[in-house]
Amino acid sequence: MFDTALTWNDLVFLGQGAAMTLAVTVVSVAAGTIMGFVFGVIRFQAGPVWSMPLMFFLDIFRSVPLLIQLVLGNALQSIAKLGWPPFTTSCVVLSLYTAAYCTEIVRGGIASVPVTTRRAARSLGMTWGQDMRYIVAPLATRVSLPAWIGLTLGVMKDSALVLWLGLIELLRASQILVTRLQEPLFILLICGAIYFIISFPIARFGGYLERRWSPHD
Amino acid sequence: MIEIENVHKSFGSLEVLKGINLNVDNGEVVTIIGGSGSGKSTLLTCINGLEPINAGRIRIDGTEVHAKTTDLNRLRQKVGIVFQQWNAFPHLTVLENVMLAPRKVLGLPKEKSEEIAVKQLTHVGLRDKLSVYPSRMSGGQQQRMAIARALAMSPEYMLFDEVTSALDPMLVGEVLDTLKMLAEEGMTMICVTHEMAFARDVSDRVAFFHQGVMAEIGVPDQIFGSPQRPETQEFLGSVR
Amino acid sequence: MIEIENVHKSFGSLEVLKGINLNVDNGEVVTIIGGSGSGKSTLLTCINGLEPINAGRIRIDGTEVHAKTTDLNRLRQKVGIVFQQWNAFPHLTVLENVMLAPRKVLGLPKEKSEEIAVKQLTHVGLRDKLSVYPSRMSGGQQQRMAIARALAMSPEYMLFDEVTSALDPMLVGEVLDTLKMLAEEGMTMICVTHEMAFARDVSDRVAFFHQGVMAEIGVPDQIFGSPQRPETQEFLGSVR
Amino acid sequence: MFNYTFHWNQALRALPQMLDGALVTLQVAVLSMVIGLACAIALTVFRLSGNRVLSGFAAVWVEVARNTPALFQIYMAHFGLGNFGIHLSPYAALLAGIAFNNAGYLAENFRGALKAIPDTQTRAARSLGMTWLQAFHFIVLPQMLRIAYLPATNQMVWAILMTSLGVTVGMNTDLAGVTQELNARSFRTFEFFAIAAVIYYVIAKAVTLAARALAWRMFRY
Amino acid sequence: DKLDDIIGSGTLRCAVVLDFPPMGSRDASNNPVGFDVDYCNDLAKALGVTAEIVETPFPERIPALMSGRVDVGVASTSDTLERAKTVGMTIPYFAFEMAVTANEKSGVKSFEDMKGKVVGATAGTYEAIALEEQVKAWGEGEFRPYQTQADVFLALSQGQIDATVSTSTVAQANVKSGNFAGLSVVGKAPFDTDYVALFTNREEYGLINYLNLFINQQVRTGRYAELYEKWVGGEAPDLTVGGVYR
Ligand SMILES: Nc1ncnc2c1ncn2[C@@H]1O[C@H](COP(=O)(O)OP(=O)(O)OP(=O)(O)O)[C@@H](O)[C@H]1O
Ligand SMILES: Nc1ncnc2c1ncn2[C@@H]1O[C@H](COP(=O)(O)OP(=O)(O)OP(=O)(O)O)[C@@H](O)[C@H]1O
Ligand SMILES: [Mg+2]
Ligand SMILES: [Mg+2]
Repeated sequence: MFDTALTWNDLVFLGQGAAMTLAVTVVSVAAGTIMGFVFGVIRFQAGPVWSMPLMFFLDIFRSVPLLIQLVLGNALQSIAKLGWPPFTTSCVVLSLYTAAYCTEIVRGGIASVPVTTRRAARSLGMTWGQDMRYIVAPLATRVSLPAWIGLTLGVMKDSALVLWLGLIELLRASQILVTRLQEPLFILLICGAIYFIISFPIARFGGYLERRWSPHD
Repeated sequence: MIEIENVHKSFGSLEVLKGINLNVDNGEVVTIIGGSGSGKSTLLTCINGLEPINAGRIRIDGTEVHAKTTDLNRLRQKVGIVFQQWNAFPHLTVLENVMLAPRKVLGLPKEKSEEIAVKQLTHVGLRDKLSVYPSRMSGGQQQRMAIARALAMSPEYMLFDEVTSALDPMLVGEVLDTLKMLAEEGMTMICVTHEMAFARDVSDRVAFFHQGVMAEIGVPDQIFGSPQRPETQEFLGSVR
Repeated sequence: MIEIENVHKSFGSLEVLKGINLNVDNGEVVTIIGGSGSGKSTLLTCINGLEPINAGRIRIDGTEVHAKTTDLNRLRQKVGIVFQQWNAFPHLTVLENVMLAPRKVLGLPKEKSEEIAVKQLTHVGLRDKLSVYPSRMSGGQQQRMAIARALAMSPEYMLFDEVTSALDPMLVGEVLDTLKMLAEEGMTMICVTHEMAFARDVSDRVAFFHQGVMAEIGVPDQIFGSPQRPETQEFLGSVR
Repeated sequence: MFNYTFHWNQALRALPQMLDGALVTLQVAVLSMVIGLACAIALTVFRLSGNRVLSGFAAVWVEVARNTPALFQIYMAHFGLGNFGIHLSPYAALLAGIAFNNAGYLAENFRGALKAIPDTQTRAARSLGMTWLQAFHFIVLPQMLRIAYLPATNQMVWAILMTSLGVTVGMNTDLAGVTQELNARSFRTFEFFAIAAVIYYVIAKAVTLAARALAWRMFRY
Repeated sequence: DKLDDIIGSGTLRCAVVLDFPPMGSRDASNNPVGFDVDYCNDLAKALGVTAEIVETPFPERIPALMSGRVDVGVASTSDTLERAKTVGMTIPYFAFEMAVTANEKSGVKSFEDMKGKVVGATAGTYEAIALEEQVKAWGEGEFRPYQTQADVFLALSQGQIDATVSTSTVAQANVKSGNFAGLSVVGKAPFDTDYVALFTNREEYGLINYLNLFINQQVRTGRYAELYEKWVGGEAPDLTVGGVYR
């Protein structure tokens, strides 16, 4: 059906693009989740008033287009002469972006653990850390995991924007091939299909977990 | 021995405990009754240091609970507490629920803590539920598990806060029986309850709380038979 | 008059009603008791046409409920029903809840329907709650509102499906009192209930359902005093 | 470490131009929400219709919208459709891309909201003699709107942020487009984008606050 | 200074735009090739170091320099006064004539025919700025900036825009490539010649001096003409402007 000049080589090139998309996503989500975890705990412990400055800072990442954040982040690192390659810059910006959303997910997860359950843990002589680790963490994870999966997929899709900084991720790789081969529809469809293949099963899995864990247990 | 001396406690501007005095001897069972919001639960959470107090003093075996130097986590191993509901750790099986604290807090090896857990679960009649998750059990079974979990730390004192009031009427009996058993074994206990029959049966002394004050305390026959204070009379009248 | 003739009803392969026969005269109060899953709720939803039936016939004042030509929306104005729970429309105030159907279904003007609504709400003792949202009321008040809402359509028949079983024990009384009041006023009613004392007090006849069959029907004294069928005896034994 | 001199003056002189861009941004976002809502309602009806073709169509739309990047969708709207000789202007392509995306997310949101309304509500309404339509109109819809409202306002904020992607298809009148053009001329990237970021932030916050105020007035229960 | 740093480090990192044939593009195995790529290699050879090609999209050229990710831009950058406020420009190393490329279906046969049509160019380039001004002056038609040169030609071949103004080299290269059916170069655009310069940090005079001399040497040795022949073909444009010192 498709008479195409697309070669095996080009498919490998697309594959490399997809690998870059995944690499950016994995690094950013990992770093963003760690930060989000720390911020979320701070946010929960400090209460709404004391965590205001933190919330304001994080809110910026949710209220400014990612594209603008990336360009600004890149300009900033260049002004500061940090000499980061685009990969680093992209990951730093995306991590903060992830952290901003993750913080709320973590806070919500912690808040979903009933106070009495935590009191029960503390009154058995557990320390705050033990309570957090053995009781709050597993319970909050169940509540938060579906939202976290959604966030991860969101970041994966949003990571397409790092092409702006010159990173050859999946969408950019497709554009390069479109430039050379002039088969925009066909190549873009492949590109979309790859995104879909990565995203859809995970999204479904998230939905499954949500249904499975929604009340408790 | 638990010594409570002139304890005051406020939440913001609301004074919830207005100078409570109470000594509980070893082996004694004291029940606390009283209207909603009278400060019963608050007192229990102050006793094991989950809440700070504003004035007064609580000592357990001579150790002051709210002193800066007190290792609260240590102290709490001595004082078990069971609440009204959401006691169970829902992500752990019954056995794991009971084993967790002995392992992590006391640092016992796995086999030893499993042994303790099985023993206590057998004690409260849950021998056949070891690998079940709490959500698969009735509320009464969950409460008995919570009691076993507290007992697994070999506490010297037990505090119970309306452990039956979130339960179906049909399940109340099994939990109260467990408490009775503990009382008969000589455990020192403070029980907050709305079950008057239970209070009458089991207690050495019954304390009536009213608006943050311990309005009256005495042996069950006196409190239920001839209450002195009008508030007590009114409360008992409304309950029956 | 409600005439139920040999009604069969299945959900998929599960036969839930296996040939039910029952006539309810005007002014009569029939209670239905029986174990869970015996088909009590299903029968009620068939009577007002919320569920289709597979065989048999249900007539209300001579109109066949499940005939193609029947205007069900019309018919339902005659037959009020109140369910176990989530009856209240949470986005409307109490007054709006009760006014909605008279306005939109009967097409009455605003003043007229408000008048009716206030009258019925006063009747069930909610005169002072007109502009409150249901979420601010107790379960018992919500159920009384649901009754008022059904009454506002001036139905000739009322069906009640375990209207108290989702309520706190303390709130059951107020709702049952409302039902009693209706019965005394001569409303024709079919009540599914687990409250045996109520069934005994209020009913003209009591029907016992067992696995999709009406196993026994009779006056309360007979059913409660000398049940004929072993299933009935067993059921009544387990309830008390 | 810094030997970059900021030229704020030059950037601030372009502020009126950027504010004009912000208006276009807001316009695209609002239009995309309106169109998205309309499509989402249609999709929801399709999904409930029980018709295989319609519900299949709706399912594909929703899944593609939710599982591919918005940038991809906008790029597709311009260059993908262009391949068929369907020519959308940058404005139209941007609008179509975001509306497509909005519709997918909103439809999913509506479905969740519908599921959250207990069946007994419809039953109670029907048993008062209401027709199916009346029950939906007076009972289900208002409750559904309340549940769907908060996620919908989030979607509105995302729509605003997504408009910035228009630059990839030749959009030069919205805030991001204007900013990028100014930047390309002068290479004063940081200054111009910083100002743009502030404007976006203000718009996003204003919309969120307005939505909250509206919710406060609308949902009293 | 930076010149020493480059020599010391042994690598010269050049910012090159790779969707701008024939100046920069990718071959069938997706490796960088083009005039700018060769030019960077020559410069590295002159410095006695190895060249590293850093692909930068148009908007990323300056941030890449500022952040020290690249040493020199060999990226067909027009030497506008506006930009010279931010970076240091050398003397011109290349000059573009502007050509009009049109989709045959549009009926555009000359620059004047573009009046009232939908036209486009690569955002922020010299020709884009001039063309946008022209569209405004005409008072009818529409101007669309795309972020890459490739997108411009894609849009043109799809008929989304009717015509574009681009550097003649790019126009020729794209039309010749055979990738785009129905496109032809229909004439010159009456814009000034677009001189493009190498650029580096504003304060690196030592390096800028070296680059100026290097450009001079490229012309003198005939390497400039050679590269022009290789990538574009024909007479290499004059890099000097009469009547003024530089
Ligand atoms: N964490 C808290 N913050 C603020 N006020 C509180 C807190 N905990 C309890 N209170 C208030 O303190 C008062 C006493 O509460 P407490 O729970 O001790 O009453 P109680 O006697 O246990 O009542 P009940 O029988 O309802 O459990 C109540 O007015 C309650 O609202
Ligand atoms: N919509 C439905 N689809 C399939 N099965 C149903 C449906 N509604 C009820 N059933 C089944 O029909 C049987 C009878 O249900 P019904 O609700 O009439 O029982 P009931 O006598 O009212 O019980 P309860 O006292 O628990 O309310 C049950 O087995 C139930 O699972
Ligand atoms: Mg209490
Ligand atoms: Mg039922």
